[in-house]
Amino acid sequence: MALATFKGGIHPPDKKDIAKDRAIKEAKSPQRVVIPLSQHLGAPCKPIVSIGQEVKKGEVIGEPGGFVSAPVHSSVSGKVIAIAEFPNAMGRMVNSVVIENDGKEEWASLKDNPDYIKLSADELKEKVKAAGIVGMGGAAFPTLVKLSPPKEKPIDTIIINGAECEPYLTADYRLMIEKSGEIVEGLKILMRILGVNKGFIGIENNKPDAIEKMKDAAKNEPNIEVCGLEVKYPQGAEKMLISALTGREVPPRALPMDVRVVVQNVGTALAVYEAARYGKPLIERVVTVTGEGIKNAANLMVKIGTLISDIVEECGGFKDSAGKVVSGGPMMGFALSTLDVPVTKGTSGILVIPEEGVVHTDEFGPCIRCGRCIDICPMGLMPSMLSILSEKGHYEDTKEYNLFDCFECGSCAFVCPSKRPIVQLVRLAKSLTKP
Amino acid sequence: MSNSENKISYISLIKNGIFSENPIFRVALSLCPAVAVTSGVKNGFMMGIAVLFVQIMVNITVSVVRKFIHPKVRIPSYMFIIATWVTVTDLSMAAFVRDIYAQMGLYIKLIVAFAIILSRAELFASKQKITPSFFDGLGNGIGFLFALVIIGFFRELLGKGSLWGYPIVDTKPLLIMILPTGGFFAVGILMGLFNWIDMKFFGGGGASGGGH
Amino acid sequence: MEFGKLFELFIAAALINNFVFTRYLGLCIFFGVTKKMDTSIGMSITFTSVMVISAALNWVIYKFIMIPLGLGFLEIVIFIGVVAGFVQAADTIMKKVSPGLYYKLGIYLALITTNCIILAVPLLNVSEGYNFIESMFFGFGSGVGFSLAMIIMASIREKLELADVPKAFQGLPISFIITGLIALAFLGFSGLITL
Amino acid sequence: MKEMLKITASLVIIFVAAGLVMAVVFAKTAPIVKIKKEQEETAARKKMMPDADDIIEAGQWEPYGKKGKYFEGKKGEETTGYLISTYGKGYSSFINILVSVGKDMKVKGISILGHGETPGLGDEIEQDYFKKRFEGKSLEQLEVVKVEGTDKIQAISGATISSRAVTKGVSESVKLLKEKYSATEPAKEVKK
Amino acid sequence: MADVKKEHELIVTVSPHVRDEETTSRIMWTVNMALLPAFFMGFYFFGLKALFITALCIISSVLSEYFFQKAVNRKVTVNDGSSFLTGLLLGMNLPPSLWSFNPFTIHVPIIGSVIAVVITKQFFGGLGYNIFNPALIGRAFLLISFPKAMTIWTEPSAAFFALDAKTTATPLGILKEDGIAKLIEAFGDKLNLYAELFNGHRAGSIGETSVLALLIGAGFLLYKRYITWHIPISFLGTVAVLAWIFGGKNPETGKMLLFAGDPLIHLLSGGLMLGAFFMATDYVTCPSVRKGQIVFGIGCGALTMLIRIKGGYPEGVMFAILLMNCFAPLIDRSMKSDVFGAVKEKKK
Ligand SMILES: Cc1cc2nc3c(=O)[nH]c(=O)nc-3n(C[C@H](O)[C@H](O)[C@H](O)COP(=O)(O)O)c2cc1C
Ligand SMILES: Cc1cc2nc3c(=O)[nH]c(=O)nc-3n(C[C@H](O)[C@H](O)[C@H](O)COP(=O)(O)O)c2cc1C
Ligand SMILES: Cc1cc2nc3c(=O)[nH]c(=O)nc-3n(C[C@H](O)[C@H](O)[C@H](O)COP(=O)(O)O)c2cc1C
Ligand SMILES: Cc1cc2nc3c(=O)[nH]c(=O)nc-3n(C[C@H](O)[C@H](O)[C@H](O)CO)c2cc1C
Ligand code: SF4
Ligand code: SF4
Ligand code: SF4
Ligand code: SF4
Ligand code: FES
Repeated sequence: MALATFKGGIHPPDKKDIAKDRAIKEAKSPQRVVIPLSQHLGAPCKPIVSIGQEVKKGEVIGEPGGFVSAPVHSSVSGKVIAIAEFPNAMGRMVNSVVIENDGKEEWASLKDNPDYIKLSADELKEKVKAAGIVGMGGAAFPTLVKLSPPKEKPIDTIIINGAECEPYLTADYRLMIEKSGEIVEGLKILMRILGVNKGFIGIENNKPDAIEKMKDAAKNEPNIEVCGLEVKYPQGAEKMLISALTGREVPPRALPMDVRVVVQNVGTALAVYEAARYGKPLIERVVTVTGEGIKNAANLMVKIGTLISDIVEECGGFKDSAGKVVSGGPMMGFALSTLDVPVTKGTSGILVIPEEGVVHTDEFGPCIRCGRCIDICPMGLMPSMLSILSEKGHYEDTKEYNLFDCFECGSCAFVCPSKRPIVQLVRLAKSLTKP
Repeated sequence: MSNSENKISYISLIKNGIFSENPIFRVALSLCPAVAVTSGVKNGFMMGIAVLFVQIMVNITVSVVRKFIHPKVRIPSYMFIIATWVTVTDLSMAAFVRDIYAQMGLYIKLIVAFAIILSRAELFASKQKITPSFFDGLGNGIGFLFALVIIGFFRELLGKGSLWGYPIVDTKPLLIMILPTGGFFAVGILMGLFNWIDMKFFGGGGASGGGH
Repeated sequence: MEFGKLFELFIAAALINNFVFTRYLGLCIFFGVTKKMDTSIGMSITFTSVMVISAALNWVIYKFIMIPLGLGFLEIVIFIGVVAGFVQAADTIMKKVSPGLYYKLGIYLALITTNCIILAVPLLNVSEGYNFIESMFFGFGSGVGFSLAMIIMASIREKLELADVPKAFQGLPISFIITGLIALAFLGFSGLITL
Repeated sequence: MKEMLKITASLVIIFVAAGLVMAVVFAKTAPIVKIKKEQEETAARKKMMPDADDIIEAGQWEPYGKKGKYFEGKKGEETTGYLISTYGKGYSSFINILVSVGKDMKVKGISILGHGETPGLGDEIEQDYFKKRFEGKSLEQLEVVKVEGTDKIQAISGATISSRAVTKGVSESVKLLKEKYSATEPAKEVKK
Repeated sequence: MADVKKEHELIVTVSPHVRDEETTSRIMWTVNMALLPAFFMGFYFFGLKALFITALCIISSVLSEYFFQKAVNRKVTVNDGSSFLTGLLLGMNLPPSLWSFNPFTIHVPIIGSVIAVVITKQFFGGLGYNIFNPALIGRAFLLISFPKAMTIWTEPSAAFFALDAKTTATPLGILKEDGIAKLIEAFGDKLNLYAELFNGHRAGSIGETSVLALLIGAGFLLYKRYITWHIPISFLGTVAVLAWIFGGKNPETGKMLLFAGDPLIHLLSGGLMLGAFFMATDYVTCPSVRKGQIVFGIGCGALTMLIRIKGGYPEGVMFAILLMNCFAPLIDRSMKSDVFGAVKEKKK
């Protein structure tokens, strides 16, 4: 049988070898963390600490500011020294809490509850809520929201997204190798919360050992199926993954729950497990530090709020001069203008591209209508038209070409022989029109 | 237009008609004859003369009867006046310039639909005395004639290698110029040229367009 | 066989002797209306219907009134009067009977009155000596051909909105050149049918 | 009501005045048109048959379902030749041709009365060099070839179809004349 | 550590941060390469004049692009290879006799190139914006302007320096004028006819004759995915089917005989292969959505056969593609791609 996949997509060189075999290592505890109060999609948190206050590791420092929100915890023990606006990876200024690490690593509360699986769905949900878990696959959408579907939209399938289709990144891969049991447990918890008895774990076929491990971990779970996926970007995009595994297509502008599915990243599943079992809040995550421009590639368990400069330093610094540093993967990540920005719950990788590897995009040509972008757009859009219309200022007309269905995966810009900045033009049009 | 001024310079009326308000290159009205009858200078010229005649006569007639026509039936009356003069032209040409008429009879009849004539009648002659109306008609008519002759000049020279029917070279340098494509090209390129000259030397914008 | 002839007449009027691309008529409306696809489609529908009906009306009037009375020389005045009268009537009736349609197509009616194609069709019918059915087919073919021309042109001009045409050539000049190029392509149809 | 009257009155006056103008012009020009047309036609025939004093209509026929006529040219009592109008199916139009045929059933000359062929291509048939190619041809020679140096009709390059149409039209009319007149005139000519 | 401090020098660009290696100019130059086999066959059959004509077209195309871009202060983009390609294709589309026909015909290829590059392409905004295929407009313009020079064909011979080869008719010309029996007779037997058509030993435009060489180039482009099957296959398929249905003639009466045509002759002759693989596929002037391309291909095929069988001209590929170019924007706007999930949504 052909491997499960979707229509379109691209095959960028995967470059995962750089960091693939580096086991997850605890990063050095930084002297100081900068914890943004808005790390997720949705309303920012309200700070509940004040300057000078002593906090413990795992203590709540920001309370959710609405339904689509999640609390923020301290990732170190120490003293709050500032609450102010700091830049985040996207270059935006966000309200953040700065804590000086006292090095004691003192936990606020953490207790093992091996019988977590016996807890009721509501109790488990409460734990997820308290732990401040948000999606770790990139968009950082509060997990609790996904776990609270409206009554008229029942969920029957949960998918754990282990595709990790972005080139270079290996964080999810390492987790699946090293924490396969915990991830399966996390999935079981999610299934219990939603009362679902079908779970999938989808993994791209370029990670056979991860598939092996996960299959092994799930061998006693008849309701959980581990599936190999064709290696193709963006296999990990929610809609593509759902279509590949269940054959259901999420209609434009609809959500996975409209086809009775919830998708969670492997990191999220692990966080759910740890929250349910130990009550551990989401204060650290695996970050892949990789790229041709970094001295020692690594997969680090990093405390939220650690500055990227600290991590780069821990990995031996840049090889020569770094051309570009990207937070996230090469396809969707953000290029950093400064390294003094913190790791957040959604930071999956730090990619260092040496100067000679930088693609310059300021000089681009006209669209020659070669149709490549149309062929590969996983959403079935016409990126060529989106880019031309936006380039010429016809922003309103882009809607006729389904502007808002574009999830900015960057596949089109990747293949474009004229090197057109399609994603940038799409964003521009999105910012100047209303859906 | 210098409507509001008391004194109207007749020269400027004519100049406007030829250049800044050239019916074809600038105002872009009555485009069909610009392509249809310009495969030769002679046809273009005769068409231009016909239009010139109709335009002047219509302008004069309208100016004469302007007080008499009830405003509610203004447009139909003007149409009728135009149709009358076109019929007169048509019949006369059929009788006196038979060979040319054989080639462009249909287009002579269609002068009746040229918006340029109605628009001059409506915009100018219906408000002005006979003499300025005459000069307005003259200016516009000459502008029209001028455009047709220029287009015809290039098309005939390139397409047939002749001018006014007299051979200049003994080959047909670019046959296509007397076919529709050549006609459209000639008008398009000349229009672009007029725009370019206007923009370059007079600081104008581009041409407008549309109507009849 | 009769039908074959009519079909040829129709194809010839629509494609081979397309009014815009080979007879150079209706250009003002053609260039004026094709800036937008919607208006082109609206115009196409209105135009084709008016064309067929006016061809029929004028044929009847010519045959049964003008010829018997020896008024052939008044053809210009009468045809334009008939078209104007018909359009006026259609306007009034449509406003009453179908305001929705009127709202959509009414504006085009006004533009049609003095269009040169509308007048050329009855004139050509007379000079070619077509009978009633032939006149209708000729009118219909011409209308379809004109509509086709407008719709092609509108789609091209829409695409051209996004192109960097040299400033002096924007608007009408480049439209003329496009029309010339389409006319060049349409030469491919020439010689298909001998009329 | 008064306004209505006024409108009607003004319209009526314009209509009447304009009608008068047109009627007068028509009355003046119509006879001229008629006379000129006849003059032109006879002049054309005369030009094709300069040696005949009188050209009389001898019959009608229907090439391609269109109307054609043929004439006998007389000088006194003697027949000097024939004139026949015919059609040929060309590239985009039917070509109307007038053919002058001698008593020996050889073509004396042709003239193109009307056509709608492509300007520059098909309309070369109007040129003298092409029309001359028909002079002195017998029925057997009325065939189009695309090479030079035969006694047949050489096609205009780029307009073979139009050339062929004219030739076919001419040969058809010679055929017709032969049929009609070969009984009286033993027309079987010596071939070379 | 020192490196880390140099952070102000970090380059910030928008995602994605990796790009495919393909570039516009690489595509264009590769298509140029893919045309070389066919061009060399033309050179071999028609000799130096083939080379002269093509070189003249290429030079004048590139130069006119250069000077126009200079004149209107645009960025000069002649090295992207697209005007070179236009020139090459135009040259390959011209009859080899154009040169020897008359020493003064040197202006013919030049005029064609200027029309192609300046009017058809640059007036519309340059690469990517033109509506019509520049090389084909150039050719059509020349065909109408110089009908005689453009319809004189010469016999292929390997005589390199001969400037006045024997004139002859093209296979399609013979087929149209004299029928299939004459065509077979002219080539000996049917098998030989197919073979000669396939290897290109026949009269025709410089680059169109050798089907074999064209297929080699086209196969390469298909393999590199620079073109896809959609247009060529639907184009050729339609031609084959229509040739079979309508291409037959009753040898006695000359009337059309249904289902008796010879599709192979129609497929192998004329400019069909060159047109279907290299010209109908021009990205800029064909629809960009695949299903639109199939409609485009079918339209090209149908129009080609309409002109070949019923029209006044023996070959219809050029006009067919140009006519479909007119319709391409219409096809594009009415056949957009299927948005993910939207189809199923409708069915529901
Ligand atoms: C406004 C909004 C509402 C959402 N509501 C739900 C929801 O009710 N249920 C759900 O499973 N996901 C919901 N999502 C989450 C998205 O489906 C998706 O998982 C999230 O945006 C992250 O996707 P990504 O990582 O593919 O970008 C919502 C997202 C947004 C932006
Ligand atoms: C283009 C694109 C590619 C994505 N690739 C992945 C991926 O490889 N792995 C993944 O876990 N999430 C990926 N995501 C995010 C998923 O769509 C989805 O939001 C996520 O799996 C939901 O899980 P979470 O809420 O736990 O993060 C991708 C999103 C986009 C738009
Ligand atoms: C647009 C166009 C118009 C043409 N017009 C004519 C024409 O009026 N008369 C004619 O015989 N051939 C005309 N042809 C050419 C014929 O189709 C045909 O090619 C020609 O008659 C063959 O002549 P040749 O064998 O001398 O090349 C035209 C071709 C095209 C493309
Ligand atoms: C597959 C392919 C086919 C092409 N075919 C043509 C062609 O037929 N004629 C032409 O002028 N340019 C052709 N080009 C070049 C280029 O697309 C053309 O110059 C543009 O139309 C100019 O905007 C082709 C390019 C590619 C990639
Ligand atoms: S955020 Fe990037 S790397 Fe992570 S899963 Fe999504 S696409 Fe893959
Ligand atoms: S508007 Fe654009 S950037 Fe914002 S969430 Fe939607 S797809 Fe992402
Ligand atoms: S970025 Fe948008 S338009 Fe481009 S391929 Fe991805 S979804 Fe399609
Ligand atoms: S890939 Fe680039 S050049 Fe090709 S159609 Fe898309 S935007 Fe245009
Ligand atoms: S002159 Fe023909 S439509 Fe205006």
